[in-house]
Amino acid sequence: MSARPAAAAFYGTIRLIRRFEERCVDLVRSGDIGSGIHPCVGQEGVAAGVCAALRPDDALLSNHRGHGHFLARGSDPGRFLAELTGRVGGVDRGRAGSFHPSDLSAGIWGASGTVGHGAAIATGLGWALARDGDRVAVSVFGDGAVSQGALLESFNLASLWRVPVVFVCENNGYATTLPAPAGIAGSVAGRAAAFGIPASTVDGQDPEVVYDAMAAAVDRARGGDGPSLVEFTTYRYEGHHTFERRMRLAYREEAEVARWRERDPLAIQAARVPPPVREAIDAEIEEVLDAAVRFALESPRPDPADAADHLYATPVRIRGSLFAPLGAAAVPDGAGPQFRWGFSHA
Amino acid sequence: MSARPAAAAFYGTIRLIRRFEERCVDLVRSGDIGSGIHPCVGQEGVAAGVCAALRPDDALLSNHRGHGHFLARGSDPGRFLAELTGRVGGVDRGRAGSFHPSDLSAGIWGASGTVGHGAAIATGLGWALARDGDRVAVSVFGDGAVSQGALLESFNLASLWRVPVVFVCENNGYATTLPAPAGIAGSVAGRAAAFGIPASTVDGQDPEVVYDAMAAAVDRARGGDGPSLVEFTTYRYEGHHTFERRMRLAYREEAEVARWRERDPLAIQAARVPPPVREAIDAEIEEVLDAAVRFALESPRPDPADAADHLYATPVRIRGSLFAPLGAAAVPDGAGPQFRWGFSHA
Amino acid sequence: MPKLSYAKALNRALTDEMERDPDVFVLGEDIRFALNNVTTGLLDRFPDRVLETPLSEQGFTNFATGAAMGGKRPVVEYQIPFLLLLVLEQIANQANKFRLMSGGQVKVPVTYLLPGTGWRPGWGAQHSDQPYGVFAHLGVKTVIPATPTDAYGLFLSAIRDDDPVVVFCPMPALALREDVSYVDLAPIPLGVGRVCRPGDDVTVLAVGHLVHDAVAVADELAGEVSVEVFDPRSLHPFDWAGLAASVERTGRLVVFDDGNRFCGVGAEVLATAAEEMRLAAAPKRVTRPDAAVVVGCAPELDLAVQPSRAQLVAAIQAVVKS
Amino acid sequence: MPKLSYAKALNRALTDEMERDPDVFVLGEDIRFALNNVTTGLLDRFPDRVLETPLSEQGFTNFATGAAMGGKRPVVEYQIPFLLLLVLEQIANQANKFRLMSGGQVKVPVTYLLPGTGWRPGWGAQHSDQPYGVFAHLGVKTVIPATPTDAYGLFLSAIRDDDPVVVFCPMPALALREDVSYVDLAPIPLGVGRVCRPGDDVTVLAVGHLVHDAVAVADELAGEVSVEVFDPRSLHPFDWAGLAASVERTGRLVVFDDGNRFCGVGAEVLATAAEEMRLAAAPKRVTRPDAAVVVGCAPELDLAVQPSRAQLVAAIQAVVKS
Ligand SMILES: Cc1ncc(C[n+]2csc(CCOP(=O)(O)OP(=O)(O)O)c2C)c(N)n1
Ligand SMILES: Cc1ncc(C[n+]2csc(CCOP(=O)(O)OP(=O)(O)O)c2C)c(N)n1
Ligand SMILES: [Mg+2]
Ligand SMILES: [Mg+2]
Repeated sequence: MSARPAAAAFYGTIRLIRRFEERCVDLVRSGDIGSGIHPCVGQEGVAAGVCAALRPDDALLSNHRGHGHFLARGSDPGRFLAELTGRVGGVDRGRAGSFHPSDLSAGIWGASGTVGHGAAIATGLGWALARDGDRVAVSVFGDGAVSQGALLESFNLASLWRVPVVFVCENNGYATTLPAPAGIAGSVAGRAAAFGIPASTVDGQDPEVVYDAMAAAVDRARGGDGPSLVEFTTYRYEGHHTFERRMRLAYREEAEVARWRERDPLAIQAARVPPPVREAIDAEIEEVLDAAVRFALESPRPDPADAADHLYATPVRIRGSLFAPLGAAAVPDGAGPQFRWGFSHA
Repeated sequence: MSARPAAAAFYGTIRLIRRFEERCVDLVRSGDIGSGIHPCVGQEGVAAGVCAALRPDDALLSNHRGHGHFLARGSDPGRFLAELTGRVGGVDRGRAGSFHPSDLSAGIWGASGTVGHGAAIATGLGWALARDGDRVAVSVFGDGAVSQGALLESFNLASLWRVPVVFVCENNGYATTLPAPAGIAGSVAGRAAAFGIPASTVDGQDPEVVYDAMAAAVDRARGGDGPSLVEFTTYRYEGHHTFERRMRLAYREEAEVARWRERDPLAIQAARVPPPVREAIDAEIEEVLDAAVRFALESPRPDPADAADHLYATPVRIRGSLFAPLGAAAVPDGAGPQFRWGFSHA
Repeated sequence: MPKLSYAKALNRALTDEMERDPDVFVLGEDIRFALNNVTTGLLDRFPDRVLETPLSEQGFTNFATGAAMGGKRPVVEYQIPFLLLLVLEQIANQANKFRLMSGGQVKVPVTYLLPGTGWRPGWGAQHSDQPYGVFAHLGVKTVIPATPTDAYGLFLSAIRDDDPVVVFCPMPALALREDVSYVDLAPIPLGVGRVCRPGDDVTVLAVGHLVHDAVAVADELAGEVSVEVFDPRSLHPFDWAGLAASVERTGRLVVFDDGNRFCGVGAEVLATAAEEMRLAAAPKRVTRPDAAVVVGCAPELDLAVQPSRAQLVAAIQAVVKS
Repeated sequence: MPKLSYAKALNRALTDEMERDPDVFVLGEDIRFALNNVTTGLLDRFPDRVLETPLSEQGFTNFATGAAMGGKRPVVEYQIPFLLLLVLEQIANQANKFRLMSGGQVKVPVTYLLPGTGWRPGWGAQHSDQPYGVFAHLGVKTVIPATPTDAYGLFLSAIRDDDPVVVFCPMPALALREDVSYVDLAPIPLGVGRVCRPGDDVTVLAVGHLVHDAVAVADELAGEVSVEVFDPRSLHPFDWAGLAASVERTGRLVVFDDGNRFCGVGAEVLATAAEEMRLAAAPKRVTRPDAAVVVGCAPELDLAVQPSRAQLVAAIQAVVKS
């Protein structure tokens, strides 16, 4: 097992994610991030601990609430933000946005929008990587994902074939508005265990606890002992998606949010770092984020003529002309700003 | 709990199914049952015990190896056989064949060809029936089905919503050629238990043991205590499908088959019935089956002009003319008899 | 007269029908909180007929099939277009075949509602599909209302229909509003199209939200060419007689469809016209390109692969000239 | 020269490619025992590249996506046509979009093989679908070889292609045999059709096993009308230039396609012809009807909804006369 990183390193990661998400909310408000985002504020301890336990060449599949995973794995904040704002300088050249990004240079192989389906993709990836070395694959998903049959199928495959994959469940208590107990008969860990997969439930608010549990699971996978699942109990302080800032959804009590705020991963980790060190880190992060925002907003928007690029690796001719001018688009009048960025559900 | 039927009743059901399947094999050979069949020979004890525990108005969803369920629930052997031979006198007017039949008059609501998917259909059916009374739904599936995500999703729904449904797994040790342990990490019963569903594993070769376990599960459902799963261990003496009679598939040892033949449900139940009673039953069954075969083969074949009948309950106009003459069909020469009835997999 | 929004029309149709028929119930994700504005108020009025589901689309689609066979009329709401691809097998190979396979013994009256098909700006490539052509191809009854009035009437008819019906509601249409008197709302039969704007020189068959764009283009071109806009409203069944009557008069045809070009609705309409109708000029399609995947998060790229008014103008002009 | 069967050609292509490229592996149900004759002999030769799967089609389809992203070339075998509908979302919305969504960072070279698409006599309504049009509509590369030689060459190219490709093998074609010298077997590029039989009066575009019926009909009508038979071989990409060249000469077009009529491949071909090609007579489609569900277990009913030679004869005669 690799040595646990210094407390300051975890603090820096959590702080970076927290501030990144806050900047994103500003950019959602200004209209620069068109999708809105699924903020991971409150869950940063999981991202920090999980990713610190990985080797740079290990492979992670993220999900819709994945900004933290990218930053914790070292994705460049500028290029990542350029992606969220739909710019050609983005990690995916502006083809992914916030919902489906990947950054192979940081070991993140994608984020399927189909909740739960990344688990089997990660299983296949882990199987492939293991044939040529000792890399490990990780699939991160929420509590909502464990009711998706395709995810349960991947538990079976991973267990039967002893695939070096770690299933990470970020149980933040809700799938959009659905409380976990109303969606999950039995338990998250119990579902993995039923497939013969070692499973544990661990505090997700303390990054060092997260790290220790994750490091053990990764070691197990790398050592050839097959898959495991770690369920991290955590909480999101924000709504499911930034659209909740415009809606009143009474699915949880303010008191509950307040209770979880008392176990804020940022505060937990801050307490372990001397104030002057923290201040230096904080300052550096603001500089990094200022530069990231600048980089993103200065990066050019894609050229409509390139709309069919990257559709195929071995290109084929596509009939039907691409249409260039943005202004003349077929958007009915009156659909207005709600239409512009959608008002439905991620 | 209703009283357990007399031993002779179970014997009669098992004997009827056994002989029906044997007649079917003859009809497959003669080309009258075009699909071939998935014989349930060796598993009749499960069908007999499970169906005896149901009220006539309870609803059962069957699967591809379902002939036993139909006969055990009292489907008319003549009309059922007419279905297998594709005649208008069939329980489904010749629209179902052996793979997808239903017979509502006998409480069998269908048999989805999509392995495992009947479980959620039965769950919805059970939910609907429970709103208007105390009928119970039953889903029967094999060991192969428990690796299908959609089935596992139905465990979750049934448990969350306390649906009066009984999941019956006929674990005959193989999904086609795949041994159950190679397909199932963990266990069948353990998968249901993970969703909070009471689950047990029971000897499927003794119909009276089957009955007792099933009656308890049905009582539970009818009493409002929600779903349960009963896994019956059993064995098929024949191949997966009659096509195996033409292929050599070395996926199981003859010695294994022989071991299971020692626990033949027909013999187990015969031992409980006085020989003269048995003989009378046997004779009656042969008469019933003779009549059934006659009825089936005398029933007219469907009229091609009716090919679009029953497509919709509220019909719509379908363009594209139906083509009548059978002889001129677009079947390439040389494709021959193999093509005629398929040589691939159910 | 009150302004009725499209989303409100869906809500009203469902409420009215649940009121009228106790067998109707609704299931889906986050419907207690009516994230899509379709189920607003239903939990209070019909607490035991609003089934909040976990993320188990295949499971609850099959569940609806079973409930329908058991005498209920489920309405299933899906949050995103791709979810209809995820449950395609359950709809097209199961729900839609049980009646046939039972030789008419059972019926399966399920309504599948997608309040938001097509491009969702910002939401990425996996959230911007237009899969209606797939369902029509496979023989599943498919409707796509363009206006609030039609949304009400077609949704109602879908619920009352004894077969599975998929109701596609285009994302850009959801916020549309219309002056309607509630008393005028009524069921609209499946398979009956509508001439939205009469004209003499060319028929534009437009699908879903593009109906409004087609009308706008027709108005814009009014001095130059007289455009008739025809909205089929339901794709399967399809109002071939209605289209034929229009083309009979205009002799020219353009299809305006947000689906992919290859094997799309535009293909079907042009093919049928080529076989059966007399055309004075070669017809045209304005659609998404072949094989289109809308990137979904860069409007420049997204709009480039969706049919535009400018393309429609060009197509009309080309067809009228030739 | 040896007689090569279609099924054997598939087996040979896979064996050759696994020999050549250690990244190729195969997964599916009952493939150790080669129930479909495609994987015969592979377990012995490549014991660690034959993955026998449980009944978890969505799981193992996603698994293949991941393995492909990780540098492998999975070939996934499916037992029944409807299973491709069951995994449509995993193929069309996931495997086929990852390259785009990653801005070109990953490739997903998966081959999906269906050795037995279309009617399976006796097997019922759920086992007799022809869903190739759906994949082409959604932009997934789609091939449908008609002959053993093409089966070898197209399957090989599919495996080597860097994108997801679905290979549909028509049930009635699997037993066909052809005189082929093994040394002549070679990859056949996607998107290149073939004139199977030259002719002057009318082009019959036939898909899959119907190619053989079309040739038989053409021979039968030889005295009366000169029929050219064109086999596109791959549906997406499609050899539009090849078809145009044929129609250019004949001026007449009939499509012979076992898919459903509405939004099927026949629709696409007729639509494109109507838009772009000069036709001397209205074209025709001979297809399954709209919305067809093949009952699948009563040959009288089944054949009634599949395109027939007699219908093709009638269509050719009608097109030539007008
Ligand atoms: C299969 C599927 N069903 C539904 C959705 C819509 N959706 C997106 S996120 C989400 C909730 C997911 O909850 P959870 O897995 O707990 O993750 P969290 O958002 O809490 O991080 C839903 C329902 C989807 N994207 N995919
Ligand atoms: C979802 C699905 N996958 C594969 C098949 C093909 N198939 C039909 S039966 C069968 C084996 C089923 O095994 P099991 O569930 O154990 O039932 P048994 O045949 O042993 O009774 C398979 C693979 C199918 N019909 N549906
Ligand atoms: Mg959650
Ligand atoms: Mg079995």
